[in-house]
Amino acid sequence: MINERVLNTLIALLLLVVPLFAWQLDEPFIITLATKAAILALAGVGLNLALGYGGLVSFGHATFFGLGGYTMGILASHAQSFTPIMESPFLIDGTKSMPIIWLVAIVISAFVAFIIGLLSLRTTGVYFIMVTLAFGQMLYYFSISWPAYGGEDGLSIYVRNEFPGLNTLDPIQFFGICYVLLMVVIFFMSKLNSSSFGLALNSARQNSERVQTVGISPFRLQLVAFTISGAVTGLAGALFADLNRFISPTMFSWHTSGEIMVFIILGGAARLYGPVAGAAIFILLEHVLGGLSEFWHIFLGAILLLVVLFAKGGLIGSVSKKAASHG
Amino acid sequence: MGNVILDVRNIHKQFGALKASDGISLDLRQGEIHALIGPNGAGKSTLIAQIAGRLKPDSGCVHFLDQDISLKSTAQRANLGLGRTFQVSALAMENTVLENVVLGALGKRGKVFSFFKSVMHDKNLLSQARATLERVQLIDDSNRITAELSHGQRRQLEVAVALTLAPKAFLMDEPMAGMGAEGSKKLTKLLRQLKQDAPILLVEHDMDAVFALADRISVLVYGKIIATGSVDEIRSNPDVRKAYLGDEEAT
Amino acid sequence: ALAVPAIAVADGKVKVGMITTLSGGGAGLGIDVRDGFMLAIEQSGNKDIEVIIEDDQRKPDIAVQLADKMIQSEKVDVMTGIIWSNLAMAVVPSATAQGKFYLSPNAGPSALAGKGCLPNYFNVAWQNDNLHEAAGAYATDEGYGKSFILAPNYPAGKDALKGYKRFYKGEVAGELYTKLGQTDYAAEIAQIRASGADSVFFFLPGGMGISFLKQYSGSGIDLPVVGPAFSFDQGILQAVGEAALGIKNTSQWNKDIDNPTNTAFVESFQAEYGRLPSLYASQGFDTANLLLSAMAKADVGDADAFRAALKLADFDSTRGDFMFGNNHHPVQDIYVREVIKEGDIYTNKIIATGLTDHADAYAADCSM
Amino acid sequence: MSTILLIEQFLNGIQFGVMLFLMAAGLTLIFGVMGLINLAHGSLYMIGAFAAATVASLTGSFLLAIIASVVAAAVFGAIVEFSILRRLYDRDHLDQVLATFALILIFSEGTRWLFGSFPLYLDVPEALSGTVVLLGDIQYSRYRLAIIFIGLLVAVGLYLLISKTRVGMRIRAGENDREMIGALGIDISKLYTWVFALGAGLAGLAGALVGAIQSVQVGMGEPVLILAFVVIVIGGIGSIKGAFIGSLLVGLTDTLGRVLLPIAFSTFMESSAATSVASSLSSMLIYLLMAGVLLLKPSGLFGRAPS
Amino acid sequence: MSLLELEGITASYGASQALFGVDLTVDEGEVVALMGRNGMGKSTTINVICRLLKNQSGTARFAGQDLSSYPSYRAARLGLGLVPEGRRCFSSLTVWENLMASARKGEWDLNRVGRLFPRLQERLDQYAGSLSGGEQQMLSIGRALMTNPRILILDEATEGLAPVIRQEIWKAISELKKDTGLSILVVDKTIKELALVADKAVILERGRTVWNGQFQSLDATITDQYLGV
Ligand SMILES: Nc1ncnc2c1ncn2[C@@H]1O[C@H](COP(=O)(O)OP(=O)(O)OP(=O)(O)O)[C@@H](O)[C@H]1O
Ligand SMILES: Nc1ncnc2c1ncn2[C@@H]1O[C@H](COP(=O)(O)OP(=O)(O)OP(=O)(O)O)[C@@H](O)[C@H]1O
Ligand SMILES: [Mg+2]
Ligand SMILES: [Mg+2]
Repeated sequence: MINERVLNTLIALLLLVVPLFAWQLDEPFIITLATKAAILALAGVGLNLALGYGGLVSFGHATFFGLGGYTMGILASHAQSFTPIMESPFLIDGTKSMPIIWLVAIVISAFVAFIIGLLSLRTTGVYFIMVTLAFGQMLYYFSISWPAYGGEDGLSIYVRNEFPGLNTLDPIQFFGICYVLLMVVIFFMSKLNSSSFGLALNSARQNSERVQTVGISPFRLQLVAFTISGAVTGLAGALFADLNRFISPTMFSWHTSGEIMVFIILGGAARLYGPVAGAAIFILLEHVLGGLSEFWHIFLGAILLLVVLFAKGGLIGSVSKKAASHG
Repeated sequence: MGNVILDVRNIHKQFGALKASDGISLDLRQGEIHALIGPNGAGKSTLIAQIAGRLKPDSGCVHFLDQDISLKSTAQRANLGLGRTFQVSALAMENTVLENVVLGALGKRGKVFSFFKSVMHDKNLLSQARATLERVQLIDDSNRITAELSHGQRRQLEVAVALTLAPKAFLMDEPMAGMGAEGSKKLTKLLRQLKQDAPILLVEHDMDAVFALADRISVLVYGKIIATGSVDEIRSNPDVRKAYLGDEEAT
Repeated sequence: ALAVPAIAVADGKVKVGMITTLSGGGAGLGIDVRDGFMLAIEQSGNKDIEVIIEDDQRKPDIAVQLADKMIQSEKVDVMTGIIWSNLAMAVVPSATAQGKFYLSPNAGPSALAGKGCLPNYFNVAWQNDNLHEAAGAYATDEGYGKSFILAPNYPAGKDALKGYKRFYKGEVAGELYTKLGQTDYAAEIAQIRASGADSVFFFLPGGMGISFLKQYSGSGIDLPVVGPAFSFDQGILQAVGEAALGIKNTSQWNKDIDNPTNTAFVESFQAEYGRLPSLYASQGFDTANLLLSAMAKADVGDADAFRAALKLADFDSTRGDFMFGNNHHPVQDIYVREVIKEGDIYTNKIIATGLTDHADAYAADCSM
Repeated sequence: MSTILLIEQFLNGIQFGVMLFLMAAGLTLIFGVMGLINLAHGSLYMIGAFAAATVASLTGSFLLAIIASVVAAAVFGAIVEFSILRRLYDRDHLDQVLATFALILIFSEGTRWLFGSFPLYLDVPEALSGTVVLLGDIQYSRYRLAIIFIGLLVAVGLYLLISKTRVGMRIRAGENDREMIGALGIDISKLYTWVFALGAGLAGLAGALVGAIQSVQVGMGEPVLILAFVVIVIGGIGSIKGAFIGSLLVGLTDTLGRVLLPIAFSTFMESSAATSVASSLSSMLIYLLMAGVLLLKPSGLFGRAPS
Repeated sequence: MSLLELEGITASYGASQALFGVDLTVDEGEVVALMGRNGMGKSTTINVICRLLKNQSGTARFAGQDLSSYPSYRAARLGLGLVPEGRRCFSSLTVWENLMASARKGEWDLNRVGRLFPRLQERLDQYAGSLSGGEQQMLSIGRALMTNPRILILDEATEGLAPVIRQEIWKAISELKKDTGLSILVVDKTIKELALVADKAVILERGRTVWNGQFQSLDATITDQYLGV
């Protein structure tokens, strides 16, 4: 049993040190993998706020991941072709600047999350799972058949977007950007969890009636949590699009939602670093097992099964005691 | 007796063919404990739920502090100062005892949407929370996970959370249920002190407690109030004896 | 080319990165491409070629990452293998932008055939519209005057219907886009019945096609059906079974194309893998032979020379004559096949040539 | 569009709905009644189809194939329940999601390993092939009629089992409080294994029946799984009646949407664009339906509101 | 030999030990009151008897069988009828279904339970989840009786019941005892009412049996010391 904080620090360091080594050894692909892990972890950290802390099992977070991705794709493709996105009533141009793209991705995902939350939060439990899935599927089918940005074929952005002062095409620098963003968001989440909002949200998950009778509206708590959660996942989507320099409707598919969810459960729901551990291990497995055999999914499945059966509370939960969730 | 704090006017509520509230009117005045007794299934919890905002009455209205609160949500009513305890404990089971009480204190303070300050380091909230835990004698258990508490201990915690809100009126649905004899005795004492701060609408089947505490008693049978009066009046009311008390006092 | 870049040591070795679908849905296509490709490499006995194979799971993002890996870590010279247009769109532009050659054994999205054509990109199979165009031409030849046409609602589906209409001169009795992955076609079949059409053209790849054909054959409608080879290929045909018998489909290859390369290929493939080769296997086989032919002429380190060597397409294709158009897509004959039963096995027989020396509709837009 | 075609499409919608119900029936049982989120339900459906295809090609008998599908899926189900899932009943739904997700991977790739990557052959039996004429003018597939009939039988059978028998009561009681029903003397573990096997068997049956007119291939269970979830959520979880009505609603919405939307759009759009737009919209239609139903009735049409 | 015998039972919830040595016997036809303050281990003891919790040491025997290897459903079939704390009715089943789901043959049947609790009789088709608290308590007792147990184990038997009903239940219990020789282990806080039916009492304090004897011999010093009354 390790203290959860120590473990978290270890995970954070590991995620930093591995790509640095790979950089020294000139193994850029390992850096790419680490970047992917960091980005998907970020998506997971977003979902974890809703799913882990808020108890809102969203099976539609691909919506936000995809929105983030398409924000990047649309802005960058217009910048690439020097055509404005919109001319009337006012002119909107594309852009290749990461910070602006992030901002737009966050705002759009947050807005959509707010709307979806407003509607979905009337339901609970499995019904909530399915309504969020429904919204995700609608966007998925829409993106497949909407020809403007490639439909099912997706859209390539040939050159990675720009960040002032950095060469984003250099894998290690792009990793640095993603890593810093991940750490900033995790820091924000840790603050949030121990704040009064965190306590109330956490209590609302366990007993919504209790929260109401002390004069707090669970609906508002959950709506805010869902909105923040969607925004963070949207940011991750924008980064993911930049990692691949490519977007496609798969970002919206329910497999994506499921995968983000799997990271969280694998690592440990409602654990600060759960999604990080989950995403990292999943990607590692995918990479290592993928080389073993054509039928590597069998091994992946077997390993996941073992984790569920024998590691209660995910990987983090099984090696560390639950640190008091507050303070 | 003081001013009317809570005024329930002609409430009706029907489940299918069953009239759970059949034109109930009652009030709660400053400084009193108004006990609501009645057979099982008479509609007491249903009435409490309608006052607290969990259920919508079919007709009738509820006034609280001279304000019609019929259209307000549970949370809004709580903010106005209506505190309640549940017949079946409603607590955040995975949280510690202290966290549950801090939540109550937080509800009172408001400003829940603060994202950066650690709530469990907030001296103000903590001292309030600890004080109430002292009052219900759960202070030694304050760092335990609520799920580990025994049934009776949870009942105590339930009362504690309502206390932190420092409400202007209490709705208590069987607070004594599940408490041991000793616990009931202590709670009886506590409630007697509490009513100075805020009047209590008390639903309870523990007649020792009711007779010891109540300033007024209303008897609800089949959704109708059949009698309201002092302890002695109610005790000697033959209808009440038949419908509810049985031959208890005869023994 | 005097200025040979420093890394391109002229050792004649070529490293090939193959990204293809080997697991999950659609893995059959990837496996066939891989097997065909590797068969040609083996038969050549060429020791200077090294092939790295990775599974993209049919996910674009995985394909992109594998491409990064092959380019950044494995430092491959040539890439190939991708089955699906959407994955190709994700990988090809950036791989060729980084100076790699890409030889497509299957996907031929229109975006890479016209304005977006790329010097280092060669398609050895077809431009996506080709087979549909041939189907349209065949329908016109047969004198069909009222076709009912349907395809899934995604870019390839839209291209398919457009491609068919480009060469089909009759009237369209009805045009339907179905949901991607749809499995029940009762409603569409009822519409076909009611439309008064005299023929049906459909493009429904994979399981969608199997479902459609089975349900169509059970519906009691007996209008003639044409479609591209994808729903009638060797791998899938056994699953469709009798429902496919007699259906005409268009393909640039069939096992009965009569040339020595093809005969040898069909035999050796069967001997090596114990099954009949498919369209995809032939494409994989041709892709490898194209690469080998270029290697014999030029060093991959000399990009211009290597490109020119590829462009020559100086190899014996299983299809017989093979050449590239200006946009590096095939100019080839496209045949009409009929599904027949040989013993217990369903297979195809060429009955006509749909289009001869056919290039694609986008080539003119390509400035190469 | 002629009335007769409209009626035929209506029938098609109902038929599609019943087919969905066959798939959803097992899922309602396992998910709605036992409270287990079983993402691997689609895999059991696939196992049924593969078992049927294998037996059909060996024996040539469709009846044997159907029996094989039920048995194979039920046996797999029972094994999975016994060895893995029963450890997860007390756990969070999320753990069940992860475990059954893992099972999908194992089952899908395991099947591909055994049977290869190409679809298998399974066709409708001679006796049920061809069409019958309904209402004077509608040619209707005999096999589809048979599916409707079997679907109705399953619906009635399940409804009676769950709501009218003691076994049904015990299953539902277990869903409320497993520990308690055990403490009253019921061997709920064994019962659940049986129920799971039954649900799995139904999935297998659906796989075989539907597989005969669709394609038997790895991954065939996934789209079905999502649809089945949509159906039972619209109907209200745990309600057989709800699943049935939900199936019909989804079947009708989907079919009629596919048919009518293009017509509606072509009144004001060029026809090629109209079909394309209409088709996009119709793929979203059932999700719109589900969202709409849940927004109006947050626990589905026949679900009980959480008390 | 006693019907139910516990000897030196210890048990824990995870890492925290709740029982440190509980001894208790219930003879055939006897009513035993299990008493103690809140959190002293009464419910835990009952959980051990019904095999909802495994004891770590000590022995639990019922009807001559060592319970340690029994899962809860088999222990129940030996004749343990549990009325648990918090009622735990099956909320999405109707009253009738609650009663029938686990019924076993014997003298207790729907009619007899209906006579005991006419209120339930009136509400057979209502979902248990919407019953009032007291109605649920009756249902929980009725449900246990329907399994025709040899011993009825009531945890907080009369919690939340109106005095009239409580009197009826105590009356029913004493009748049960008289007519059918049913053994009963009961947890309840009202000593006054227990006195009407209980033969023996066992008092727990911090997970240990600290007092054990005839109910009559409970005196004010003992109740004051252990129960705070
Ligand atoms: N949602 C509901 N649907 C149908 N009937 C209900 C519902 N809620 C409560 N009832 C019925 O209404 C009546 C009043 O219930 P209520 O819980 O208010 O009783 P109570 O007076 O609190 O009883 P107790 O003292 O036993 O707690 C009961 O008969 C109960 O079965
Ligand atoms: N699930 C649990 N996990 C951990 N500890 C528990 C759990 N349930 C009970 N305990 C602890 O075990 C001890 C005994 O509890 P138990 O429920 O047996 O008490 P009790 O005598 O029945 O009390 P009450 O009269 O309040 O119901 C208590 O200290 C309690 O906190
Ligand atoms: Mg009540
Ligand atoms: Mg207890």
